[in-house]
Amino acid sequence: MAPDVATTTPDVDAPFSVMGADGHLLVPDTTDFGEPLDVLTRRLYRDMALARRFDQEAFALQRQGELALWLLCTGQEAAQAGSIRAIRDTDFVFPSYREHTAAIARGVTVAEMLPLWRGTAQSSWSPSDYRFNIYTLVLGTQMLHAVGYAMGVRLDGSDEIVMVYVGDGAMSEGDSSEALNWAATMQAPILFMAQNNGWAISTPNAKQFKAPLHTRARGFGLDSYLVDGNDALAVHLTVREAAARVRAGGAPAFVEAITYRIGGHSTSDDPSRYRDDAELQSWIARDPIARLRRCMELEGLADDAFFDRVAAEAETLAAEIRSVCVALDPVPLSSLFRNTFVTETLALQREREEHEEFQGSFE
Amino acid sequence: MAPDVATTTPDVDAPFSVMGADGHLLVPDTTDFGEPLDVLTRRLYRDMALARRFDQEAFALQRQGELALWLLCTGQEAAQAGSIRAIRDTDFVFPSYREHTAAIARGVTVAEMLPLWRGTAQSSWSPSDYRFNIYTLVLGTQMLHAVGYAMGVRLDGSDEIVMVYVGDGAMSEGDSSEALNWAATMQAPILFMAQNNGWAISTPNAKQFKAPLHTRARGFGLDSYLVDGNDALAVHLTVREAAARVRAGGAPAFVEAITYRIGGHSTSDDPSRYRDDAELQSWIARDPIARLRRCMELEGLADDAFFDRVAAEAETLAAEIRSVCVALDPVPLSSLFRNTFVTETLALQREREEHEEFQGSFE
Amino acid sequence: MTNLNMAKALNAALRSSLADDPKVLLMGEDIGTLGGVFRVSDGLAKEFGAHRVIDTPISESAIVGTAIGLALRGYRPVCEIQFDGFVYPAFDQIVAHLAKLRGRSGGRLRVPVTIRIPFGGGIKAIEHHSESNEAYFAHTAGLRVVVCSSPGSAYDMLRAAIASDDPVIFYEPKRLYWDKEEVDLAHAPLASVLDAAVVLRAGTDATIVTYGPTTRVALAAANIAQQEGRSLEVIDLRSLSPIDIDLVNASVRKTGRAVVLHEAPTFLGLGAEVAAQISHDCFYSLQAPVQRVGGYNLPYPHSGVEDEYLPDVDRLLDAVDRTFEE
Amino acid sequence: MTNLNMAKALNAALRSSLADDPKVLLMGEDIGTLGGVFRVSDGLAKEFGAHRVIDTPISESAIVGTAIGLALRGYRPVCEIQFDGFVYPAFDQIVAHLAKLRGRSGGRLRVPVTIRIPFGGGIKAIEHHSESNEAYFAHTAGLRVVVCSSPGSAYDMLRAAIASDDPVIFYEPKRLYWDKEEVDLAHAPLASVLDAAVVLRAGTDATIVTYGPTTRVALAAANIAQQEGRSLEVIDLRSLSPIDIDLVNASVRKTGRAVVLHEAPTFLGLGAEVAAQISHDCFYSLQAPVQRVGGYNLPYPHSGVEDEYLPDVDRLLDAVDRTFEE
Ligand SMILES: Cc1ncc(C[n+]2csc(CCOP(=O)(O)OP(=O)(O)O)c2C)c(N)n1
Ligand SMILES: Cc1ncc(C[n+]2csc(CCOP(=O)(O)OP(=O)(O)O)c2C)c(N)n1
Ligand SMILES: [Mg+2]
Ligand SMILES: [Mg+2]
Repeated sequence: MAPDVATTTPDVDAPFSVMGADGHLLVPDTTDFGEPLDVLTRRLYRDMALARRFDQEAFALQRQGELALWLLCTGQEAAQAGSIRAIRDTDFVFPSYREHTAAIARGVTVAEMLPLWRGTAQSSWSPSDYRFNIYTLVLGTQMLHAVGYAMGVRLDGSDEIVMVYVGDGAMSEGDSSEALNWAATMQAPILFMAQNNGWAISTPNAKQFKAPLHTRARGFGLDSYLVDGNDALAVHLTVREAAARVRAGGAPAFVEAITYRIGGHSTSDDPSRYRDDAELQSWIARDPIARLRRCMELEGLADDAFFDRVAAEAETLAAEIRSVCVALDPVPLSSLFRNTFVTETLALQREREEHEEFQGSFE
Repeated sequence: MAPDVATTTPDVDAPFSVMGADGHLLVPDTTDFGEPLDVLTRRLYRDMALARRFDQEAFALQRQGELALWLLCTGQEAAQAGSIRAIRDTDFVFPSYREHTAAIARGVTVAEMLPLWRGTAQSSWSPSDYRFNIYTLVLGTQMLHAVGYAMGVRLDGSDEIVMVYVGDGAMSEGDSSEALNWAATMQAPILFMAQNNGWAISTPNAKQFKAPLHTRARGFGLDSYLVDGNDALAVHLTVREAAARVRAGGAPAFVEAITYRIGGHSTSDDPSRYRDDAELQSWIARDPIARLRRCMELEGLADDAFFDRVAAEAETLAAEIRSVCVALDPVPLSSLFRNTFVTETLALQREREEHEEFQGSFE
Repeated sequence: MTNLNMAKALNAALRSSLADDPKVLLMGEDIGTLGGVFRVSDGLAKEFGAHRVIDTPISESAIVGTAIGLALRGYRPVCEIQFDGFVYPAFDQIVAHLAKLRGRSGGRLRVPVTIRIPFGGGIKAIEHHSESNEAYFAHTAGLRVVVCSSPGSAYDMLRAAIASDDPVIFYEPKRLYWDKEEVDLAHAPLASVLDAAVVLRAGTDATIVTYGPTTRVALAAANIAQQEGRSLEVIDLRSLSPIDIDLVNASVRKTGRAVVLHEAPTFLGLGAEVAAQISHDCFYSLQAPVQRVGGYNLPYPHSGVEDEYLPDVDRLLDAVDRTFEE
Repeated sequence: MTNLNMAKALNAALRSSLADDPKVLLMGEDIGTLGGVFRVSDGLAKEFGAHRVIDTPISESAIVGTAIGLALRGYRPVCEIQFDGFVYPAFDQIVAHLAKLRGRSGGRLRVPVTIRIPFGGGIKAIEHHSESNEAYFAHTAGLRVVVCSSPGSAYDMLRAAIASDDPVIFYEPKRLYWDKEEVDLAHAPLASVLDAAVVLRAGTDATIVTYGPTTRVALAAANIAQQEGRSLEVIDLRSLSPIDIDLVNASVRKTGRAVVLHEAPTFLGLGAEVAAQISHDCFYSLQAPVQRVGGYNLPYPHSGVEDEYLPDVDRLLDAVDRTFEE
């Protein structure tokens, strides 16, 4: 007799979709989206269209030297809008660094979003204003902050939940696994929102992991979901369902949204060195914004006037982005001396005074 | 329609056993153990009995102040003997710090095993002599060393495999998860041998993880096995099977052996502060050595003379341990200066000379 | 006043902090049911509940990373790292996040996390259990790094560290855990004890600057020196970042001679900074080069030779002698 | 001789090392197909195969941890950490294992691992991408820590680092990647280039001790000083652990004045050690206190103010002036 062997079988789950490629609804009319479908789709469409325009303008500003760097979320708008709109505004969110759609949806302003990328500050919004933390660039680390925050939520006996965004590549960090394990063990009310956009800079999924991410999360004891990340409605339904279960005291949730990083890694990246144009084109054809729009048109959820209004709003935003950006000046170094500790230490005070005196000597 | 949800179901696998509690064989006579059962059981019994005696003597030496510390492997002998004897002698092994049974089976000598615990050196054997690395005390870290070594084995085109021991608590470290992910992704020929002895110092499994460890490993894409760790034959069959698959180019393997740390964490530990005596007693009743002996007696695999011989050998070993231990002197500090780098740096040479001169001034 | 050993004084400080502020939490490996491997949190899980004295999985990075998240939620976590040599898996969370979050957030966030680290050698421990890694954190802008050296300082400083709104790395010299002293548990947390160095013994001929485990070595050496007619001033730095250099300089300007003493390897150990600052600030008062006495520039050795490795009274007095030579 | 920028010189060093020794492997994030974010490994995956130039998952601890295992198997891994600020997740594997394994094994094991770290500021990068964390590793017994400062030194030192049987932390100043120079690619790896500091410019009035990115600052300052009639000697340390203190001392004994310059925060930065050693060893030759010029004791700031944060020619010359004051 052979010993009990449990061989890993390749995961055959297909991601959950709500819209077909051409936008038609795959789910029955009776599906409960939590609110009227026209209201929901219009909100999601607007979030996504504004974010897309933001990306385009920021990209242009970087090319003109007004921003030092920009990381586009182009292609991932559905994964972000669908998720951020599926939780409550009072639920705290930990983004990674590419969650511009989510940030805009939460109300973070242009003046607060650009400084990091212009180099005029490291962050500019107050997380408590939007229940949306500042960006974290060190991969995977925000997962632990989010789990800790969620432990606090549970200690408080609050019915909030926490959502944290993470990328496919960042999942390879030890911190990410510790976060999954702690979330499960501590029964933290948290939802991990993984955007699997296929790439981590030049590294494809195949070089990053062997078994799918949602399988891994299940192995740690999380409830795990696989969803079509270019389908805003599917993401929305999935996260809504997952969030409700977490809020009701269920296991923490892990949602893997399959999407694509159309824009390349960053304005410094040259994706042509590592990815096929054919792959890119196939994903451009699956553009999440166009797909939602087709659905809205097919189902009569919005008319041209709506789309025109959003387009106009996007243009206004673009102009604002430009004017706000060029006017941003760096936070002075002296405020770093003051902000490193809650109360500036004597040593830093002396150093700051020396610095100010030295700078003053040139004026 | 609700989104696709894959809720984690508690793992209901029962660990694989070969012997019943009373020692009778649960598998058919035709089971292929790779060698005659009397030969195999005698080897395993001897390994285990010698290791048990080693533990007892070392414990006594610690109580007498001859060792600074000792970590007992009492109770885990079957998990270790069953696994180390199921791979080839040419397969490289990375122990954690409690693998005394495995070390003895590989031939590490008494004089090489005691210095770490007496404080006369940090390690004393040459890993290449036994294809058995020195102990690693920083939890989980040896998992990555083992994966790297296995990557090297694969690059060499060798048919060796690597086995690495890890505890249930150490599995919570980020490094352990990175190791599982890398093993799967790099297709490293490695077998993870997890001894789940129920406790990590005072921390029980329930505070360490939610889903069983073998489930986690499967989630990373490894082949995963659950085995009765107090059943030397079950461990042996499982590891033999798992090792063969790995050697044949299969996915890396993860074997979780359910066992118990009868001896407490270390000679510094007071397990009565955190665990029930009833729990301890129930595991003492499942002693792996007594169980194998009952099996051997039931099946007529060895006679009293054999057991007497092993007992006598164990006494000889005990005497050797004692005499070797008390004669061990510390490796001098000066050799640390010489061994920190392959070639002593000028700075260290100067420091060593100063040190030697200073020490000399007292003589 | 209560007569307590240092482990019990720390326990009392944790108890007072938990009692005074419902937002204070303890987290760490084996700190709950077991009370910690050094029993510093003994009895606290029973007294305050497992939700406030949390036995964690073995993941140092997560201990600190989740503490950061808890701090952002308004809690005041006190993390225990079981031994000095096991803080490195948490290094990223400490230096890239805990230390920087306040600055990165433009002063909008505060992360009042205390990280307790039993540290140093002299207890015949096995490898990785005797390290003095304070210089890593002292070099990290954004962290406060302090070391207690007695039951009384342990009580007052731990109270202040937990009450501080800044992250504090709190080192506890293992070999002093069993030292006893009268402690005043009525002291309220006082922020200034996190800044100020202390003159442990006044003297006139040379200044010994030290902290934590080697304060005892310095005091013992001062006793011996006294018998030989030499008066040593002993300063306990207590805070390693920032350092109270004014107190140190005042002493050295008076004595004209300085020796910096610690267990850590000297190369870029705290003594390098202290010696550099003294050499700079007291350039015209120094009668002799500042001497540094520390662990050798080796990984901490096996315990059988730790007495040779650790700076002791002889090595300290030898260094003092050198400041009088020439 | 070939005219190359520093990134290309490093590329050439990697190529020569891969070609000469089949045991040499490169590992890191995006180093294969992409050739690394700074293109230092450009073309090498194609030339030597994906099994020798390994694109890894994003796990710095695993990069170093598996490199240790590969080294134990007889390989000679060269790891790339993508940016300075991302080495911390690997800190435990570096300081607790890589640094200690040889000592812990009683000299039985060798772990010839090189860890390349693009480091430092001045390229207007986003947070965590401009750090100077060399002091952490220099304080760690068991590691060699070196910094190149030009295409030529980059080529020779990287070759020597890879050939070394000891672990080497190899820092590459990012802002010098595009600097060009004639490089002799025929040089065989020479162990001594890992030990020796170099006088970049001879002078008589004061000694500037620096390394890596700030060598250019020092040379520029020396030019200006020259015009003002002051002759500065500029020393490039190259090795930060161990340091070639004899060369430094010889210079300071000659000039009587010293300024140590680096990007890292000064508190316990390399300058602390260098200043402490100079102050000690050259006590009777120094005409003025040793000055230290470095980054302020803050987390590295947003790029909009990095020019103010980084030590520049003005701050250096100001410090030089101070050594002549009094
Ligand atoms: C700890 C750490 N290592 C390396 C990096 C460099 N880096 C920045 S983004 C990135 C790829 C991340 O990929 P993924 O998590 O999939 O997110 P995506 O960029 O695709 O959104 C890398 C390697 C980093 N930021 N942090
Ligand atoms: C990184 C690290 N953190 C903490 C410790 C302290 N420590 C030593 S053994 C131990 C428990 C380990 O439990 P487990 O992995 O289950 O192994 P067991 O002792 O049961 O064999 C702990 C917490 C350590 N050695 N390394
Ligand atoms: Mg990605
Ligand atoms: Mg265990």
